[in-house]
Amino acid sequence: MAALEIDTRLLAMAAALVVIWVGLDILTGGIFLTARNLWNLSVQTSVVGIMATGMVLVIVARHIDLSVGSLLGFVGMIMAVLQVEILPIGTSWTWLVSLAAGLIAGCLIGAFQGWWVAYRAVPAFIVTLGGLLIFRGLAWWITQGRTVAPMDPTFQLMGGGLDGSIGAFWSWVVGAVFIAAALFKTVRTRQRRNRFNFPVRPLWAEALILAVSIGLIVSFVLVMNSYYRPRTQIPQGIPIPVLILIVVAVAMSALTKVTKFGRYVFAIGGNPEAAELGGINVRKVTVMIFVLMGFLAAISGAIQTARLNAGLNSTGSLLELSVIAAAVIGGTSLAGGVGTIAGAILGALIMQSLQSGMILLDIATPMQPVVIGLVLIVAVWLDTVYQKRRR
Amino acid sequence: MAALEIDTRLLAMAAALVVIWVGLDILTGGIFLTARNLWNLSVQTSVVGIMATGMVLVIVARHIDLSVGSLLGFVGMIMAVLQVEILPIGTSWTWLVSLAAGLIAGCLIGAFQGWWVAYRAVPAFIVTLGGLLIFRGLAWWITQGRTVAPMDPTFQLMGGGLDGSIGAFWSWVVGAVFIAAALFKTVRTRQRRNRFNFPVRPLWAEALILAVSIGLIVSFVLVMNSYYRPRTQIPQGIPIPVLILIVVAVAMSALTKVTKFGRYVFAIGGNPEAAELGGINVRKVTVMIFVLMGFLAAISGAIQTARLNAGLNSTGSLLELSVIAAAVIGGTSLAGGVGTIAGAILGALIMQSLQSGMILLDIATPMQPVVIGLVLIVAVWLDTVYQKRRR
Amino acid sequence: QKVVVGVSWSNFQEERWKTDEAAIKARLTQLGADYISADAQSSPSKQLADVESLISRGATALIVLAQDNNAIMPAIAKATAEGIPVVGYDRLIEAPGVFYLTFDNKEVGRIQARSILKVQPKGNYVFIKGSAADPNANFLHAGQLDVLKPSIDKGDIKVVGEQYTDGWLPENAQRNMEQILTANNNKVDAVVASNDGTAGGAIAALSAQGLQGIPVSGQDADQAALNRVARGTQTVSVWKDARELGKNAAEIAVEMAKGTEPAKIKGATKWKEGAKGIELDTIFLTPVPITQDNLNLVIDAGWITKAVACQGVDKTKGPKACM
Amino acid sequence: MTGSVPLVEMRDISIQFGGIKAVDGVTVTLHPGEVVGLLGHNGAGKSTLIKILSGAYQANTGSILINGQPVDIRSPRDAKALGIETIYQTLALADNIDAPGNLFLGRELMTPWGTLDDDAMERATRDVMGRLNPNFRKIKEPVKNLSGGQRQSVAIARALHFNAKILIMDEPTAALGPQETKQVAELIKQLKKEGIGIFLISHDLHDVFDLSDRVSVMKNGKLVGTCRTSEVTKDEVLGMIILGKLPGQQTAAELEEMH
Amino acid sequence: MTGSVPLVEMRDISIQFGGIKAVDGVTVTLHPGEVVGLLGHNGAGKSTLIKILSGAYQANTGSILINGQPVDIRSPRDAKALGIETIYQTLALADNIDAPGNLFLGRELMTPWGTLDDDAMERATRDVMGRLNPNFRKIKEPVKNLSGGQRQSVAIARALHFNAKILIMDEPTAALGPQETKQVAELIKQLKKEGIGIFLISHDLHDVFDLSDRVSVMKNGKLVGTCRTSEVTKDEVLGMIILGKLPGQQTAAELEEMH
Ligand SMILES: Nc1ncnc2c1ncn2[C@@H]1O[C@H](COP(=O)(O)OP(=O)(O)OP(=O)(O)O)[C@@H](O)[C@H]1O
Ligand SMILES: Nc1ncnc2c1ncn2[C@@H]1O[C@H](COP(=O)(O)OP(=O)(O)OP(=O)(O)O)[C@@H](O)[C@H]1O
Ligand SMILES: O[C@@H]1[C@@H](O)[C@H](O)OC[C@H]1O
Ligand SMILES: [Mg+2]
Ligand SMILES: [Mg+2]
Repeated sequence: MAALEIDTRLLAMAAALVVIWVGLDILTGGIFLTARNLWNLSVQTSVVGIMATGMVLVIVARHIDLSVGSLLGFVGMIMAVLQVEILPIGTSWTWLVSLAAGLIAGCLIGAFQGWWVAYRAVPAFIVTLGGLLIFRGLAWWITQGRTVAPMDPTFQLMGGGLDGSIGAFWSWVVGAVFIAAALFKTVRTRQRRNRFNFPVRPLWAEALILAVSIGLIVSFVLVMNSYYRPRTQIPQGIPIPVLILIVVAVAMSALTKVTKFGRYVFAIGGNPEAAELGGINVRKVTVMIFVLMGFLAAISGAIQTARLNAGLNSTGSLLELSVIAAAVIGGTSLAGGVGTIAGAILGALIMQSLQSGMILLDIATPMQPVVIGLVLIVAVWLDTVYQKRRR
Repeated sequence: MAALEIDTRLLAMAAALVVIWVGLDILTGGIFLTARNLWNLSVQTSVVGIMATGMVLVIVARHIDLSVGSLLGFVGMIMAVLQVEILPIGTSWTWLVSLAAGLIAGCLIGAFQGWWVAYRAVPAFIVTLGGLLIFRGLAWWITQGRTVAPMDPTFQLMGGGLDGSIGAFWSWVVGAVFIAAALFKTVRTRQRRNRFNFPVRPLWAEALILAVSIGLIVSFVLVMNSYYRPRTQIPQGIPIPVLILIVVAVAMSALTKVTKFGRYVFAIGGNPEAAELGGINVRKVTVMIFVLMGFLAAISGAIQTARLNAGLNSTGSLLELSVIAAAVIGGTSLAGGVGTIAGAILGALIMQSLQSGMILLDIATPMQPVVIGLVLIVAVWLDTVYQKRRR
Repeated sequence: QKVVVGVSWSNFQEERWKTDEAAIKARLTQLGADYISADAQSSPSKQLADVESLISRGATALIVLAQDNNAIMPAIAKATAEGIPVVGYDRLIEAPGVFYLTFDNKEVGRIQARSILKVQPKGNYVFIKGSAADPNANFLHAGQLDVLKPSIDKGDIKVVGEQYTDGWLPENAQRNMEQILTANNNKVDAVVASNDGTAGGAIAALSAQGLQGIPVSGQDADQAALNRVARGTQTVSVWKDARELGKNAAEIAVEMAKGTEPAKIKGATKWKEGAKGIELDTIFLTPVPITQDNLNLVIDAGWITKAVACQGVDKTKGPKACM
Repeated sequence: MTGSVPLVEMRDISIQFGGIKAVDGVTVTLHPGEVVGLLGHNGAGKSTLIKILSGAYQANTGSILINGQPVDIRSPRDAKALGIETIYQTLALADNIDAPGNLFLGRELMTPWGTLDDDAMERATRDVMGRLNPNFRKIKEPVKNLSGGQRQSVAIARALHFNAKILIMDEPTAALGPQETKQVAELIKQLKKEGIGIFLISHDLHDVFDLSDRVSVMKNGKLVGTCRTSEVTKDEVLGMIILGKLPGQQTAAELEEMH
Repeated sequence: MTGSVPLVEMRDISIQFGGIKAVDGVTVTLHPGEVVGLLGHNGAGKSTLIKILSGAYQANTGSILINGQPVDIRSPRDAKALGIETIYQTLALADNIDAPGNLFLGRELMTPWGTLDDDAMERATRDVMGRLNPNFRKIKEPVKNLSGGQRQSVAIARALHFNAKILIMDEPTAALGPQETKQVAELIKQLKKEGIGIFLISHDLHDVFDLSDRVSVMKNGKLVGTCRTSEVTKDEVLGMIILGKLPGQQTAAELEEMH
C-alpha cells in the first residue's frame, strides 16, 4: 500500500463518494447509478466544480471569496444583455464576443477585489462580502430586474443542453488523450527521478496505478456514451460543460503543482510574512489569485446562463456557500496552506450527489438543507479524524 | 489629548458616525436627525447590535458564526409556536415560558455547534454553515412554512412596538443609574490605581471625560423622550429592545474586560496553542462562547419576533452578514485576538444608519446594496490605514 | 396639504413589479400627488423598517405589497395609529380599515391548473411550486389542487413529482425538474409551475431531454415567458395586468389620503373570506390566462411589443398574433 | 540522592509522529533539588520528551511517576496541577496580550468582587520582570511587539512565578543577552536550593556543566545514557552527543575526529 | 581595510514604533570579507536595525549605501537583488512546505519546460543540508514538523545557497546543537575568505569574539560604539553592553559590579 505513494486522503474521499453513490442507488431503487443520472450529475456539478478549483487557491492563501455567486450572476447578466440587446442577433461571432466580454469582466472584477485585499489590506472576507452585495445589486440594476432571454444558439451549447455534448467519437478521442497523457507522465517522472538516483515506485505499483487510471477514464467515457439523445440511439458523449470542467481541473492542478505561482500561493498560505521576506511579491500573487477566481466564476457564469438559456438577476444566489463547502469538504483547510484541486472536485461531486439524491428520494424540501448541513459537518469531521490518525 | 487615555480608534469611529449622521441629515433635509427617526433607528439597531456583541467574542477567538440569522429565525419560530399553538393563550406566564424556552433553545444550539468546533475540531465556518442550513430548514419544518401569529401581548412589548417603551420617568431613572455608575467607576479606578502608586489621569482629564459621558447619557434620554406616542403629547422614552441592547452591551463589555472568561477568549484568539499550554481549558471556553452567541441570538430572535408580531420561517435570513459586518466595521479583526463591544455596537449603528438613510434618500433599490458594499470596504480600509498610522 | 403616497414593495425579484411601480407613479403624477417608496428585498423585518421610514418621510397614505401577511401587522398598526390610510396591494392584509386591491392568488393557481388540464386531461403531472418561504406559494398550490383534485382522485392524473423552489430561483427549478425527469425516466406529461421564472427553469430541463412542448404553466406574463408561449414551449402565463392594478391603487390611495372612507371608494365591495373573517372593502381585478390563442391581448394592450413576444417564432407555424 | 524516591520518573517513554518514533523507550529521572541537563543533537527528541511531561503531548507507551506515584497527564492543566511548570522552546505566549496578562494566564489574580485585578497583576509583573531583565519597560504592550529576548523573559517569569515543584526549561536562554542569561543561571541555583527539580535543555555545554548535577543525552529519539557531571568531561559528553556512545565506549580516535 | 569604500554603510538610521524609537541614529559599516558582530541587551534594537537592511522594515530617517552608492531598499526583494541574504531570528519559513520548497522559495529551479524542477531542488537540498546538519533526514516533511534546530538549519541553508555578497545572521545558532554550531562557525570563516561581508548578531560572546573582526554594541536603540575585537577584551565589551559606555569610560568599580 505504501509503495503506491498515493494521496490516501483523496482515496478516502473517493471511497466516501462510492459509498454515497451505492447507498443512494439502493435507496432510489437503481435510479441513481443510471447513465442518465450520472450524466445529469456531471453537468450539475460543473458550475460549482469549476469555481471550487479557484476557491481552493483563494482559501489556501488564507483568503475567502464570498462574492463568487454574485459575480457569476453579474457576469452572466452582462453576457445575456450583450447577446440579446446589444450585439446583432444571429451572427456567428455574437456568442464569442459576449463570452470574451464576460470573461474579461470576470477578470477585472477579480482584479478589483484582489487589489483591495492585496494593496489596501482589507480582509478578503470584507471585500468579497462587499462584492457580494455590489455585484448582486449591479446584476439587478443592468436590466432593472428583467429576465433576458433567449441566448444565442451556439452559446447555449456551453450549457450542455440538447446538443451540448461532443458525441461518442470525440468522447473517445478525449479519453485517448488522457490515457496517453497518463502514460507519458508516468514515464517522464521515472526518467527524471532516475536522473538523480531517487527512489521510484516499484514497477507493479506503477502498473497498478496506471491500470486503475485508465480504467476510470474508459468507464467515464463509456457512461457518458451510454446516455442517448432523447428518443434516439445516438450517444450524447461528454457534455460540453463537463469537458470545460475537466480542462479547468487539469489546468488548475498543473498550476498548483508545477508552477511558481502555485508554489507561491501555498507559501503565502503557510506563512505570509515568511513569503514576503523570502522575496515573493505577495501582493501581486494575491491579485492574481482573485483574477483567476473571477475568471473561473465568469466561465461558470457562462455555463449557468447558457444552461438556463436566460440571464436572470438571481442567478448564482448563495452559490458561494456551495463552492466554499465543496473546497472544504475536499480537504482545503480554512487556516490556509493546505488543499488540492482534485479534492475540491470530489467535494463538489459529493455535495451535488447528495442534493440530486435527495430530490430523487423525494425528501421534503425543507429537510434537504438539514441533511446537507449535517453531512457537511460530519464529512469535515471525518476528514479531521482521519488526518489526526495519520499523524 | 494623550492625558485622556481613551481608545482613539473608538473615537475615530464615533466621529465617523457623527459625520454620517450630519451628512444624512443635510441630504434628507432635516428628516434624519428628528427624534422620531433616531428613535426608530435605535430600535432597528438593537437586533443586530445585540448579536454583534457576541460575534465579537466569536471572531476574537478566531472563529466565525454564519448560523446566527438562521438560529434567530428558528428560535423565534419556537417561541411563536409555543405562544400560539401550544401554551394556553392569554395567561400571564405564556410569554415568560415561551421566552425562557427560546433562550434555552438558543443556548443548547450554541452548545451543539460549540461542541463540534471545540471537541470535534471541525472549523466553525463549516459547523455554522451547516447550522445555517439546518436551522433554516427546521424553522420551515416546524410549521411547514406557515407564518404563526399573533404573539402574546406582553411578549410583544419586547419588540418596541406601540406600547413597547418605558416612558419618560423610567427613562430618566435609567439615565440616572448610568450617570451614578460612571461616577462610581471613575472614583473606584482612581482609588485602586493609587493603591499601587500607579499613575492616574490628571483631574481635568477625568472631569472632561465624565462630563462628556454624562452629556451623552442625558442627550440620549432627551431624544428618546422627545418622540411622542402618535397623536399625543406622551413621550415614548427608551424602547424596550434598546434597553435590552444597553444591558447586553454593558454586560458583555464587563465580561470581556474584567472576567477570566473574557481574558481567556482573547488569549485563545492571540495564540490558541499557547492558551492551551498555559493551562486554559480552551475547549470549554470555546463551547461557552458559542453558548453565549446562541443565547444572544435567541434574545434577538425574541425581539425580532415580537417586533414583527409573527413567527416566520424567513426571519433573520442573511442577518449573519450584517452581524459580522457590524463587528468587523467596529474594529474586530478576522485574524482573531482583537475587538471591542463598543466598537461592534457603533458598527451596527453605522450600518443601520446607512441603510435607513438610503431609504429616506430614496436611492434606487438595486443601488442600495452597492452603496452598502462599498461603504463596508472603504470603512474597514480607513480603519486599517488608521491603525497603521498609529503604529 | 400635499398628498404623499408611500409604497412599500416586498421585492423586485419578479419582473412584474417594475410595471406595477410605473403604473402607480404615472397615475400619482397625474393626480398631483408625490410618490415615495421602499423595497423590502423579501425581508419582512426590513419591510417594517421601510414603513417606519415612509412615515418619517411624511407619507399621507400607504400602498403596501406585503412580503408576509402576518408580519406586516405591526407596520399597519403604526400607520393606523398615526392616522395614515393603507391600501393592501396584490396580497391580502387582513386588518380593519385596510383597503384590499388584488388579483386572487388562489384564483391564479386555479387558472394555471385549468389551462393545463384542458390540453392534458390525463397523465403524469409535476408541480414546481414557489419558494417554501413565501406563503403565496401555498395559496397558489391550493388553487391548483382545487381544480386538479377530482382528476387526481379519479386516477386520471398521477402526481409524479412535487418540489418547492428555493427562493423562486429558476436554476433550482431546473435542477429539481431534471431530477424528477430522471426519477420517472422522462415519463412526464405536464408541468404545473407556479410562476414564469420557475417555468423557465423547468422548460430548460425539458428541452435538454427533447421534451419541449409538453404543457407548462406560469404567471406574471414576463417577457421571456410570453415569448415561450409564442414559440409553444410554455402553455400559459397568467396575466395579472399590473398596470390596471397600479392605476387603481394610486387612485384609491389618493382618495383615502384626502379623507374618503374605504367604503365610499367607487366600485368597492364588502368581502370577509380571509382567515380571520375581518370585513374589508375590496376591489378584485380579473387575472387573464394568456395562451397562443389570445397572445394578441398582451400585444394590443401594449404590455409587450410584437417584436419581443414573437422573436424567433416561425411565422408560418406560429400563433396568429405573430403572423 | 539517586537512592531515594525520585521526584519525577519518566519510564520507557515512546511517541511517534506519522509512524516515525520521535522518542523511543526513554527513561529519565529527576530528584528534588536536582538539575538534570537534557542534551542531544537537533531533532534528537528532547523537546518532544519534555512536552510529554508538561502535558502538551501524550506518550504512546511508557509511564510517568511523580514522587513514586504513577500519574496520568492528559493536558497542560494536569501537569500544572502536579506542580510542573514549563518554559517552552516556542515560548507559548498569547501575542495580543501584554506581559502581566501572559504571566498570569490561567491563574489570574482576582479582586474580592470576583473581577480581574489588573493592577495587582501589573504590580507583580513589574517586580518579577525587574529582577529578570532590568531593561524591560514595555509592561502594557502586547507581547508581539517585544524583541525575541524580551519575549523569552516573559516566558521565564511565568514559569518562575508560581512555585513550581518541577521546572522544565527548554532552551530558556537561547534568545537572552549575556546579562539576562546570567540572571537566569542565578535563578536556577536559587531554585535548586529551594528543593525544586529542574529539567534543563540547552545547547550551551558550558551552561549545562555549570548548572546540572546530571546530564542525559539523547540521539535519534533514544537515550544514549545519563552521567553525573562531576564524573565526566565536556569532551566525553560531546562524544555522547555526536557519537551516541557512553564515555567508556568512546575511542581516542573517535574523540579526535570530533575536533 | 576601514579606509576603503565599505560594502555596506547604514548611516544615521532611525525607526520608531508607535512613537518609541526602537533604533535611534545608528551608523554601522561592513567591509568585504569582514564579520561585524552586533551586540546589545534584549530589545536593544539589533533585529530591528538589520531588518531595515534586509528590506523587512523601512527606516524613518537615515540612508543605506552599498559600495558607496545610496540605495533604496523598499522590500525584501530589493535587498535580495542587491545580494543581501538574511537569516531571521524568527526563521521566516513557510511551515506547510518542505525543506527544498523553503530553501528555494522565490528562486525556484525550473525545467526547460518552464515547470518547477522539484527533483533538482531536492538533490541540491540534500547536498547542502548534508553538510550543515548530518542528522537531517526529513527532506519531504513540511517544516512545521521539524525540531527547533532542524528548522534553523533550513533557514541557514537558504541564506547560504544563493551566493550572497552581504549576509545577515540574526542569532543563527540559538537553537543549534554543539556540532551544528561548529559547522556554522566553519561556514562563516569560509564565507569570509570568499570576500563576503557578514553582520552577525549573537548573544554568545565567545562565538562573536572568535568570528568577528569588529563589534558594534547597541543599547536602548542607540549605538554605544564600535571596536576591533583584536583591541578589546570580552569584559570591556560586556561593559559596553551592560553599562553602555566605551571601554575608555568604564571604571574599574563598574566592571567589578558586573560580576
Ligand atoms: N513591530 C514592533 N512594534 C512595536 N515595537 C517593536 C516592534 N518590533 C520591535 N519593537 C520594539 O523595538 C525594540 C527593539 O527590538 P529588537 O527586536 O530590535 O531588539 P533586539 O535587539 O533584536 O533584541 P533581542 O536580543 O531580544 O532579539 C524592542 O523594545 C521591541 O519591543
Ligand atoms: N508535531 C510533529 N509532527 C511530526 N514530527 C515531529 C513533530 N514534532 C517533532 N517532530 C519530529 O520529532 C523529532 C524530535 O523533535 P524535537 O523537537 O523533540 O527535537 P529536539 O531534540 O527538541 O531538537 P532541537 O534541539 O532542534 O530543539 C524531530 O525529528 C522532529 O522532526
Ligand atoms: O406574482 C407572483 C407573486 O404573486 C408571488 O407572491 O411571488 C412570485 C410572483 O411571481
Ligand atoms: Mg527542541
Ligand atoms: Mg532580536
